[in-house]
This record gives sequence, structure tokens and C-alpha cells, in this order.
Amino acid sequence: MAAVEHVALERGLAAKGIARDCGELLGYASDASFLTLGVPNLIVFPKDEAECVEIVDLAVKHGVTLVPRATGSSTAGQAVAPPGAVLVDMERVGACDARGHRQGLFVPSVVDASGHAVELKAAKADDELYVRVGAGRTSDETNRALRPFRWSVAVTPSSGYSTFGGNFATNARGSGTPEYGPFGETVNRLRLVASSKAGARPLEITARTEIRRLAGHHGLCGLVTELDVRIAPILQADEMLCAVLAIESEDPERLGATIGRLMKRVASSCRYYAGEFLFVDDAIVRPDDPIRADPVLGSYFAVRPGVRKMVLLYRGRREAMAALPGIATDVPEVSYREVSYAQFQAMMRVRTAATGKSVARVNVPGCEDFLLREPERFGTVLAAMFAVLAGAEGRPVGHHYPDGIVVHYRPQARIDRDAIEKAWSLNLRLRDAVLRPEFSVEDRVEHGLGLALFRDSPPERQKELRALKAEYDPANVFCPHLLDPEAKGRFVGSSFRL
Amino acid sequence: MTWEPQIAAFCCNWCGYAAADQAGAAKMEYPAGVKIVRLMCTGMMDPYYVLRAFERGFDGVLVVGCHVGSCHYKSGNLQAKEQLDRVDRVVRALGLGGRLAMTAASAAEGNVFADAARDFTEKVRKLGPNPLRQAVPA
Amino acid sequence: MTEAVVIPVGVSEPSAAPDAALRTLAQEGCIQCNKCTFACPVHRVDVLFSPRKVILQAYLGGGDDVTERDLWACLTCGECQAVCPTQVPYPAFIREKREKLRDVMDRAAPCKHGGFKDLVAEIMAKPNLMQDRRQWIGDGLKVADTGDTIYFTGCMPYLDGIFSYCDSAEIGRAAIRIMNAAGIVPVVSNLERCCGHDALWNGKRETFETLAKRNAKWIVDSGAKRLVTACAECYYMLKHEYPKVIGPWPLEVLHMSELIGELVKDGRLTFAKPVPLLVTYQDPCRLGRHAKEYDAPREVLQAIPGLTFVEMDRVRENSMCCGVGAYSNCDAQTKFMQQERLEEAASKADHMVTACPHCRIHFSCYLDGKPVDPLPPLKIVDLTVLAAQALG
Amino acid sequence: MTEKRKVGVFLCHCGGNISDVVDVGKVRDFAANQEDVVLATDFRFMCSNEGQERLQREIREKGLDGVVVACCTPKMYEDLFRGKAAEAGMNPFLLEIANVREQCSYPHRHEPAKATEKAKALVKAQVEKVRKLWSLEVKTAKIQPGVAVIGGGIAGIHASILLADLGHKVTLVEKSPTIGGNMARTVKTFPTDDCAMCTLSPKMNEAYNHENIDLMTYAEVVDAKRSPGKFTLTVEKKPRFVTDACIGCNRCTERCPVSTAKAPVQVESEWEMGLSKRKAIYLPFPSALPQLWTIDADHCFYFQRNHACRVCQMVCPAKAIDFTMKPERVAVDVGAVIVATGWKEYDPAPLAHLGFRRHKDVVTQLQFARMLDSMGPTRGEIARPSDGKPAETVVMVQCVGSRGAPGDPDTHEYCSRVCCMVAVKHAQLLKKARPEADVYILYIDLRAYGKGFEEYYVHSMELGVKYVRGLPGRVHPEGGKLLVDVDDMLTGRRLEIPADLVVLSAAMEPAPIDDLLASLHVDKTPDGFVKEYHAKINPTETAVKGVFVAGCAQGPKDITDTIAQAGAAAMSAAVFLGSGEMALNPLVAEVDPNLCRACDRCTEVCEFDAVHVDPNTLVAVVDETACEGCGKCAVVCPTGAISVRQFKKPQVLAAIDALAPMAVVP
Repeated sequence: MAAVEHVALERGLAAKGIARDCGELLGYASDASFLTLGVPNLIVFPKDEAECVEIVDLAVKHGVTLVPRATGSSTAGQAVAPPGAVLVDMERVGACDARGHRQGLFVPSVVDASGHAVELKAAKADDELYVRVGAGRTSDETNRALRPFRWSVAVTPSSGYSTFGGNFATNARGSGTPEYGPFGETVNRLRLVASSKAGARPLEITARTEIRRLAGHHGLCGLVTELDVRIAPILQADEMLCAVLAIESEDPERLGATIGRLMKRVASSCRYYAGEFLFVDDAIVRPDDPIRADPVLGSYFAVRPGVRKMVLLYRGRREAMAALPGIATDVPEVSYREVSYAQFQAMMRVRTAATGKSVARVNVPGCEDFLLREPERFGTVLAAMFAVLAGAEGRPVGHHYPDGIVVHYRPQARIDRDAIEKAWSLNLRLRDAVLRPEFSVEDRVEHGLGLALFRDSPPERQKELRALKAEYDPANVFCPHLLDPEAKGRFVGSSFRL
Repeated sequence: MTWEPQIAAFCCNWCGYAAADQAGAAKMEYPAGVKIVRLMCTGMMDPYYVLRAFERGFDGVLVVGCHVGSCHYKSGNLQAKEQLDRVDRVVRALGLGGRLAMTAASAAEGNVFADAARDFTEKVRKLGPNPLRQAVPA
Repeated sequence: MTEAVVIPVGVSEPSAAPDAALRTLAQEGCIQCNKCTFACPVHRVDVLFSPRKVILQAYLGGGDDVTERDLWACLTCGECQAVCPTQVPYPAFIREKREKLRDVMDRAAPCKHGGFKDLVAEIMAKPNLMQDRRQWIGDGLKVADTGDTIYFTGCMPYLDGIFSYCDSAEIGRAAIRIMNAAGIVPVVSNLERCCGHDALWNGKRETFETLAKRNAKWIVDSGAKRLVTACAECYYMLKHEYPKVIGPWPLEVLHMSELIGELVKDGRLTFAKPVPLLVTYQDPCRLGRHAKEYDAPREVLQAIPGLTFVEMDRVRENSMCCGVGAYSNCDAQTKFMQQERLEEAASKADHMVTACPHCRIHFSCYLDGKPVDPLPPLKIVDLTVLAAQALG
Repeated sequence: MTEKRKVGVFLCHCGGNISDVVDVGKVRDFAANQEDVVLATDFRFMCSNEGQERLQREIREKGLDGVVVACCTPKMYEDLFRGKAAEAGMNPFLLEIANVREQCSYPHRHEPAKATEKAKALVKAQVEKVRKLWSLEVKTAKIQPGVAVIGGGIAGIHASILLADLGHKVTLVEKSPTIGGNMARTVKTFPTDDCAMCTLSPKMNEAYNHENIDLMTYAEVVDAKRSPGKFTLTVEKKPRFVTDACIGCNRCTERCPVSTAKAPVQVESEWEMGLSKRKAIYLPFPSALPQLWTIDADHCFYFQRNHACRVCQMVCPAKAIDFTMKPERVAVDVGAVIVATGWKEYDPAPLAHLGFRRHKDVVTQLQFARMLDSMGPTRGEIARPSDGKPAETVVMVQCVGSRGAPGDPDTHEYCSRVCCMVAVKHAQLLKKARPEADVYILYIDLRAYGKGFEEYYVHSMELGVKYVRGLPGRVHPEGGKLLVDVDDMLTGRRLEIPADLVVLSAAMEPAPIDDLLASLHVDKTPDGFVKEYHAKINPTETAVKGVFVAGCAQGPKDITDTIAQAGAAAMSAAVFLGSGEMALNPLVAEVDPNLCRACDRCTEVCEFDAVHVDPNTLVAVVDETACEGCGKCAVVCPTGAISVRQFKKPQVLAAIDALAPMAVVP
């Protein structure tokens, strides 16, 4: 605890009995992005909106910057604080009891579009319903609470333990997005602790247009404390179609072009719930992984050397996807197979785990994920990508959304400086190779732009964000550093710059 | 040197310890192996102390408190009894049965303390050295 | 070749070279996703405690950068590892840290009974010990000095000398009753010593290894074909940790639930008497997440006539810890974890069955005291005891 | 981790008492080599002035922050040495005594070698303990000024006056409408036969008028809360329905329809022990204080027959009747409480063979006392309640309800102590009034132990009171008399005494005050009387600091003893209050909030009600004014959160380990 304003702030928090830590905070120097701006010297853990208000009041009073973080799973550096800033861990907000203890098991309160409470038992499948949750709630928790009623959150980001507050801040995508759009589209009501020159300004926002504006605000506009989040009925086995499509080829360009065309047709003729793909290699699952023994799925994990193998997974309402089998059979290179929901989930587990999570490696951030607007260019992009990746570790995976293809790639490196720095430079080359307007490729749509927010978002979005911030944060206490186009973080594993 | 039973005598401040003072002041003799640990009340006699004493090589543990009904703190000695009865199961299971005893001596009963110290020492002598302790050459 | 290259702004070059524990950890590829923290029962009641934080701190601070609170507050229950996308072995990490740091960072105040148990273990590690640990058996039960089956009692004979609020010896009696009923006369030995569970998990590897070797000696010499225990900790230790020290066993190590399942399967044991209870099952960390045995206990419950078995919401690898690991941490936070779990259990059933004497003790301890919030009536029952009730 | 200590060891020769047996030099050299010991020295007499100066000098010069004095038992000079250490600027609680005289040189004087070895161990043990000790501060708690005396009998009155004279504000709470208690009923007092009222009235008046005494009659203590140095009593004032405007003209009583000859409702006078009736609005007795009438709502027609009667209101010249009065609760903060709730008379009804209640002419001594009162129900006439004829033969029966068989639910095991002299007194008062009357006293043992009692007893025999050793087998009516069958154990003859009046010397019982004692957390002895802190040396104190006991609440006693004990209780209370603040013994329990499970076990075992779980923080909190430091809580605490200062586990273990034989398997 160095700075005087921090000492003052800490005293204020102590007076209000708000949980905080000003001990050794090396553990909060970074997040899942492995980026850092330094070691914070104060982190605050509000448990409800009231405490958020106190915190913002104090921050404005003492002129201290606040950087909200949620579960810290951000892969883009939102959750790292620049020197002098105070971290605000929003993880408990609206998710704990009066004692501040997280309540993992809870009874969901469900409302309709106009915010009136609804008996979920009595609800009909086509009702437009929302679950009213604290910003610290996660889709895992919420889905567990909804499951008995056969409902679930409409858009579930790939990490079910990220908080809704975070999902909204990054306007995350996930399964359900093809049908419901990005997370921000599924929010019907928002409580936000913004700032004024005088202090905190708690707001309730119900105008959908305004909510859309705020979606992806990256914490620039304040602390989100409560949301009404769209829920959807869980598809039953008989009304659901789960399909696995596979293709392999020595030539990534051909592979990409073929799949791209297929995806375009699927997007135009099917309404699906989730479309996911992954590139399979030998190391993607452990040799002893039971999935290899699965009579159906096992085959997908045998990869001939020298070829790229891509597995594409679709799930949705059977009637809405009636065209899919036909589309698949039109493409001879692609093998098509319908599988059970259980098998689909098994493949999804591999898909999730494949995002650069493998043993004896650290993940090197950088070109973390990008959106390809025009599927027909998929071949070109893959070719460019694999050209750079030749010989590198880590494997691309992605989603197929109606508005484009999202590709994730996080190179991995053995845990030593050389390997890490290699991966790092590889990343930079990858950015240059792939992030090209002429490819219709945009950077980072899945996990938000984080520290790269201003460097990488298009000018009009920058203008929009500045306007937003001016409106909601006149005191300029929330993450001002993200507005700096030069915002730079350091990868904790190297001396490189972004 | 030959083995002499080493006894940890936990005495409450008001009776046991005072009785030992009495015994001393009256020049009553008892074995020098008896070493007193002063507690305010046997009620604070933690079973842990018993095991610790054995683990550290004492051959016997003797707890001396007030007579029932005359505890300076009303009922500390009763709790001690209860606690020791319980821990005695552990002591016996560890093969140290008979090496733990509790008795009462009022502040005036120096003789009672001296006798207890003597008798218990002899009892322990018959049991031989604490097996947890390296056998001392006889 | 070092993961300690990680030097963020403002952090001086780590002094200590990264140690084995840290390497294991880093090489498991912690991706800082924080799911561990989310799953951690301690974090739920103490927001400052976070495995993710501890890992990053150790990672950046060069190995031994762990605070005393963080070192000892961990229950080593493994809920974090169960949800970790890369299976980071956090409990093992903490265990090694405890081995390394306990001398400079001894527990300010270990759970009192833990201190007592530790001492019993220390005593049992001594050479010329002559135990008389069979007093609890009582009449009508048949045990032998030699035979094919060893019944490894664990610290059970000692527990009743410490805990007033639950009769642990009844577990042993039940186990023997069941074996006798199936025509097995188990060996119960005075040579048996503490399995060393707490010693190992509290960083006293030396004590653990001494105990392990002394146990292995008589067990192997006995020539028995299998060893059974009703304790989740003993089972996990004997089956998974002992071989690392004494090499592979010449015999089979079984948990009571496995033995019962087996006996029921080949018809040597029949549950004649209905036990009309509404029960739920608490997966003990050591039996479940650590030894991966989830089904055997459930099969036993299903085999008991008249019994209604309901699952809690958080079960198997996601089951919530009883709140105390290796008797190393029982404090102001523990009560809230136990309240949370018992509320969950009470919302499902009126009896909570567990297959670990220690879960039973910790929960019973809580129920014996004053709960932080009112609780519906709930009893904690041991699986083996429950099974014995179903014998004719 | 305790910081490096500078420990000094001082060995006393005790002029040979120690050094003739223990080789002090060896012990000194041994001590000098112990860890943290910076000084080891020996001296002929540590307790001498010179020795004390040495101690202080070394503490100052070497800056010692730990001292072990190896000498005689700590019971002798621990306080002295600690005081001296404090003067020298060291925290006194860092000084420990190694008892090498009573524990080494005396008991092992024929084994000097062993005595020396043991002395080493004892010194080492204390050095190790001192190294682990923490400095302690002696905290103090302000004591709330003011004292509450509960019970307005002679004990309460006397104690109140003494304290009030000393300048203490006294709140005297009496549950009946008047003060005076049982003494007011007892006409005359033995052994001097002077009139009870004549001695009592002045005291009542003094208490009533004393500027430092706040008198609350017709009021009861319904709850008591304790906080450091303070008791907060909740006193409920019952409504009298008569305001202070009352001028005591008695018109209301005269006109009150209750208990009139033809009235359907007859109320027995408590004051007259049921020997006469009283009205619903009444003054207990003429010299009652305060002179305020009281309406007994349970019998008043206004209350019982929905406002049917308002006679008193109509006749009251002072407009003092107010039917709307409600019970009123007031909180009284005091620093000390004296329980002087007195006694009630045992009800002999269960002893069927004595015929109490079955035969009108069987009465108790207290009723007989009322008969003897010239102002009483019989105007002093000793007549048979059955027909009002003068009683020629009166038989008194002793030990009624007292000295019963152990375990007999109907009687008490204890001796009621005063009944003998009460009987002797009443017998001779009767004899003096009517020499021709026959008076028998049937007894087992006649206990005339007090000053002037024996003479009093002998005098009664001179007056012709007949003593028969033996208790009656039965009392039954025959020929208009009551035949009392008794075996005279001295003559062996069986007597059948035809009595007009049988008087039972019923035992003294404690007044029913269980709720009060419970809320004060004061215990009772098995016989139901208040438990003193120590029956011999603290007869007026209770285990609860600040709560004292006086009079028959503590046990049966006569007025002389009651006065004496009331004085003693007042003195103890005055000393306690006088200090203005109480030094809190620092060697008490303390709680580590980070470990407390709030399981309440400490609360359950605490005999002094000194620890409670704070419902908000869910952490146990020790009341240091109440904690005695016995450490029971520390043993039952599952986490080790609670422990007694200077006897924390590491401190005791340090001593154990140091005393343990060296030869332990590593």
C-alpha cells in the first residue's frame, strides 16, 4: 500500500466493512491472458450493489481508477490493473448471502419481458423469459438451478464459469448465439453503477437499444450489478439433431474452401443452436482418454500424418435443421454422421479443452481469436494461417456463426523463455498474416479486446465507446487506460510488447 | 544410572500444588522422579498434555486436583476426570495402560500428596520404563 | 530451463529457484482460468483465498512465495483439480509446499484434535511400541491373528478417546460383523499403526514413510491376500500412496464398500433386514476425488432393502468437502462450509451417509455444537454401520 | 514466533534451606547455559531487601524481559517478586518461580544428587515457559456506582442503611407493598424479649427516609443483565391503583365490600398468616411503610366484576384511587447487588399426622406469633381458632419440616436453626402472660447455642414450660381437645397430651427466587438457599463478582446473625464499589476470532457465565470481569480458539518438555 489515496480508500472500505486485500497481491498481477500491467496494491471484493456504490463513491472522492474483474478468466487482459488502479472483483456481486458467502445453490427468479415475476413451472416453451441474476452469477450455476425446470440460459459461453457481468462486458458469444445472437442481445434489463462527478450513480437500464450500446463496454462504463438474462427451453433428445461432419486434406486451402462453402449453405438454410469446429491432432486428447475407445467417436481421433483434419459439430432443433443432411451429402469430401447428445457433449468437451489447454505447456496470448465475415474466404485464411503455424504447437478451433466464422488460436510453448518467446513472435506473425481487411477478418469478437480494445477496434466503435464513457463515467474512474490506443501490457512470460 | 520412574504430576494451583507445598514444608519424602507442572485448575488439563508427557518419555502421568465438591472453580476437577477417563482409552490402546492416574488432595493434605506420589511411582516401577523411551541400561 | 522467467513490472527477480512442486504445477499448464477458485469451498466463505491466486503468486514469486494462511487453509479436498481444465494437481502442490515450508511456517494453531491425532501418529512411529488396540472389539465378534483378510482399523480405536460425540468403534464392530456374516474372520493386528494420512498431508513425510514401512512390514509378513478398511483415508493411502514408498502390494487393498459389493454379488452376504431410512450420500474426498471410487458406496446403498437413497446436487467429483482436511484446518470459516453442506443434505434426506469416519466426525462435531443457522434434523451415519443394520 | 528473550535466573539459598541439599552452583551453571538466559546468579536470601534490589538492578542493567526465581513456593513471594520486577520496568507476568524448596530441597533432602538434578529440570522448565510467555496488561473496568438490595426485610434494610450512610446510592426492591419482612411479624425477639416492631420500625423509617435510598415497594426484579462492572436490573413495579396522593385516612378500607361479613369474597390477610381477613384495598399493617394503600386487583370487585364497584374511589378525599394504573418496568443500573430475599415458613400440610389444616387448632409458630401480638388478629389473646375459647394447654412441636429423613421429598434435611429458640420464646411469653397455662415443647434436640440462649432456655423451665423429648406420632381430636400422642424418650412413658392448641415449629425455607438467581447466574446449594462463594471464608459473596448475599436467603438464621451478615455483605459490597474500578485478572481466557467456530461448547462448560457467542460476528466473547481463568473452555474448544493467558498450550508444553527425561527416542 503505497499511494496516499489508496490508504485513504482502504480506510474508507474498512469503515464500511467491505472485503478487501492489500497484502501481497502478486496473484492478481495477471489473468488468463498472462498479460500484466504491474502488481496491484489493493483489490476489493464487493458483495452487492450497495457495496459497489460505496466503492465508486470512494473512488471518485479519492480519484482512484477502478478496474473491474470477474472470475479472472479473461484471456484479453481486462482483469489486469495499471499501476495505481484498484481491482474490483465482481465475482460475488448478487451471488452471495448476507454474510458474503457464495451461494452456489439458489432458486432462480424468473421474469417476463416486462420484468414481472413468472412461475417457471407454469411457463410454456415459447414464452420469452429471463432469469434475474447478479453480475457475479455464472451460467453453470444458473443452468444447474434451471435444469429441473428444463430450461437453460439462452447463450452459454464456452466457459460456463465466467460471470454474466463479464459476458456482458465482452459481449461474449457461445452456444446459442446462432439462434439468439451475442450475449448482449439476450439481456433485457441491466443495473449498472456508473459514476458522476459527485460519486456513484446507480442506474437501471431497460431500453434494449441502450443495452446493445453498452454490450461489450469492457468495464469502461461502470460496474454491472444485475441483469435479466434470456433463457430457453432445453431441447429434448427426440426434438434435437446432433451431427458430426469431418473432412481431412493435405491442402488446408482446399479444406477451408470446401468447408466455407458448406458453412455458407448451412447458415442460409438451417437455424441451428450451436456450430463448433476443431482441428484434430494426435495430442488433442491423452492416449488413455476413454473417448478414443468410443466405437463412434474414436475414429475421429485417428489422424494420418501430413493431413489436416477438421471436425465440425452442429446441434439444433431437428426440424430447423432438416436441410443439413442434404447439404452434407452434396459434399463428397465430408463425412456426415448423426450422434447422440451425450456423444455430442463428449466431442464438445474435447473442443473446449482443445483451446490451447494441454499438459506441460503455457498458453501464449496474442492473436487469440478472430472473426471471418465471408466464409468463402475460409480457404485463403486457413492457408495463410497454417503457413505461419507450420511446425508450431497448439491447434485452431472455432465456431460457425450465421454472421461468420470465429477461429481461436493460442500457440502454446514449453515453459522456458526461448519457447515462450518463439510462440510470442509467431503470434505477431500470425496477426500480420491473417488480420487483413481484404480477408474480411476482424480481431477478437469472442473474448473481447481487453487491452487491445482501442488498438484493434474499428474507428467508429472507438468513437462510440468514447461517447459511452463520457455519458456513463464523467468522473473517468473506470478503466481509463483502455481508452489509450497505446495501452500496452507485458506478457508475464517475456519482455515482449503487444 | 539405574532407571527411576519419571512422573509428570499435573497439579491444580489451589489443592494439588498446595498439598505438594505442604508435603515439602512438612519434610515428607517422596521420589524425586515426580515433577510437578502447575495448572490453575485440573479443568485446564488437556488430554494432549498426557500424550505429550508420554511421548517425551515420562513413565507415568499423575493429575492431582481438589476433592469433588471443593474445586476452586466449582467443577474443573469433574471435567478433568471426564477428560482423563476418555484419554485413558487412548493411553491403554497405546499400551501405556496403568500409567495415567488422577487423585485428589486438599491444600492441607500434604501426606495424601506424598503417599500418592510414592504409591504411583511404585506402581509405575512395576510396569517398567515407558516403552516409547529408549531402554536405559539397568 | 525455468518457468521463473515470469517477471511482471514491479516484481524483483525471484530469489528462490522454482522447486519440484512448482514445476509440476506449471507444467500442468495452469491457464489462470480461475475455475478452481470458483469450485473451492474455502473461497466461498473466505473470498481472499484463491488457488488461482496462490498458483500465480508462487509462479511469479519463485516457488516458496506462499502465505501461511494460504498454506494451511487448503483442505486438499481436490474440488479445484476436479474442475480444472488441465487437471492442475493443486492438492499435491500444497502438500509438497507444506513438506517444504512447515518448519518455517508451522500452523499457528492446528485444529486441536488434529494436534492430538498428530501426536498419536508420532507416537506410533516409534519403534518399541506395544499397542493393545483391540479393546473396542467386544464379545460376539470373531477376529484372528492370521488369515487371508486383514481388517485395517486405522485410527478408529483411538478416535473414541478424543471425540465424545460419535462412537467410531461402532464402525469397526459393524465391519467385523459384516465379514463374520460372510464367513470371513478378519485379522485385526496389534502391530497396526496409523496409516500416516495426516502426517503426509500436513507435510510430515518422514513420519508418514516411517509409518508406511512399519505397516508394510507386518502386512506383507502376514501373507494375507487382501486388506480391507472402512476408512476412506486409510484406503486412499494404502492403495495409492503406499506403493510409491514401499513398492507394489502383494495383496489387494479394498474399501469396505467394495468388499460388501463383492460379497453381495457372489451371494455370500444378504441384506435381510429392511432399513427404512431416507438417506443421501456424502462422497469423502479421499475415497472419491482422490481414489476415484464413487460407485461402490452407492451400490451398497442400493443393495440395502427399504432404504430410500437421494443424491445431493453436488456429488461425485463435485461433491463438497466436509470442511476439514487432515485435521489441519478447523476455524471460523469451517462452520459455514459445514452449514452449507448440511443444509444441502437436510434438504434431501434426514440421514447423511458417509464412507469416511472423519467426514462423520467433522459433521457430527458441527451438529453437536450450535449451528450458525437453524438446521432441520439430520443424522450422520457411516456406510458400514448402515450396512450392518441390514444384516438379519 | 516469540522474539529473542533476555532471561535472568536468580537462585536463592534460602539460608541453607535450599543450598544445604541442592548444589546451587551446579544449577546456576546449568541455568546459565540455557537458551536465552543472559544471567544466572545465586544469593543467600532472594526475599531479603538486598535480594530484591539485586533483582531490580539486574533487570534494569541487563534489560531483562524474563525472570526465573528459583526459591520457595510461588505462594510465598511470587507477588512480591512480580511487584519488584514491575517497579524495575519489566512486565511482571514475565516472571516465574521455580519452586526448588518445597519441591526439591525439602522432600528430597536425603537425596541431594537427585534433588539437584530435579532443581535443574524445574529451573529449565520455568525458563522455557518464560521464553514462551507474553507480556500482559492489567485491564480495569469501571464499576457502575450504586447498589441494588433485593428484599426489604431486616437484612435488606440494614444493609441498605449502612451502604447509604457510606454515601452509596441504594435501590431497595421489595416485592410486597411494605418493607419490614418477617421480623415485623415476630412480636418479640429472643433472648431479650424486646419488642420486634420497636427495634424494626426506626430502621424501616430510616430506610424509607434516607436520601441515598431509592425504595421500590410492590416491585420485583424480573431480569438482570451483566456487563463489565455493571448490572442492569429490570424492575417491574406492580400497580397499586393508589397514587402517592393517599393520605392514609383508611376510609377506603372501611368501606371496601370485600371480606365484609356477608361478602361472597373473603380474603385472608397474608400479614396475619391467614388468621384474619383483609379488604381488597388495604395497608398490610398499621406501621407499614410506605403508608400507601394498595388495591389487590385479584379480589377487587372493580376488576373482578367489570367495574361494578368504585366505592373506594368515591370515598377517597385525596382522589388517590386510579384504576388505570399499569405495571411499569424500569431499568436500574448498579455496580453491585445484594440478595436479601429472606425466608418463608414451611407448610406442614404434607405431614398429615400433625393435622395441620385438618384441625383449626393446629397452627404454626408464625401464626402463634401473630396471636401473641396485642395488635394482632386475637389482640394478644391465646385462644383456640376453632371456637375462640382460651387455650389452656398448648403443645409445641419442633423440627417440623426440618431435620427430615434424607431424600424425604416432604421435608428438609437441614436444621432450621432458629425454631428451638422461637419455641422457647413463645412458650415463656405465654407463661408470663398466663402462668396457669400448660405449655409443652416436644423436641428431639434443643439447640440453645447462641449468646444468652442457654440462660433463656433455663429460665423458661423455671417458668414451668414442660419439655418432652420426642416428637408426636399423631395429633387427633377427642372430647373437644386435640390428643397429642408422644413417647417421652427420657422417661420411656407414652404421653397423650390433651391440647387446646398445637403449635408447629415449621422450618425456614428460602423464598422462591429461582428466576432471580437464574438471571443473576447465582447458584443455589442443594437445600435451595443461595450458594456462597466459599461457605467458610466468603459467606457473603457469591461466585458472581458483585453479587452478595445477606440474611436467610443464604441459610436459616436468627435476627442477630442476620444483622451481622447483612453488615458483612454491605461491607463487602462497599469495598467492591468503593474501588470505583475493578482490576481484571489478566490470567483469563481469550478468544482468537479467526479460529472460533461459535459452537457454544465453551458457554456450556463455563461455571461463571463468562463467555458468550456474539450472534452478529459468530465469535465467542469473554467477559473478563466474570472469567476466573479455570480453562475448562480451552479443553472443550474444538479448534483451540479459546485459551487461558499464561497457560496457553505452547507455554504448558514448554514446561512439560523441559521436565521430561532427556532419554527420548528421537
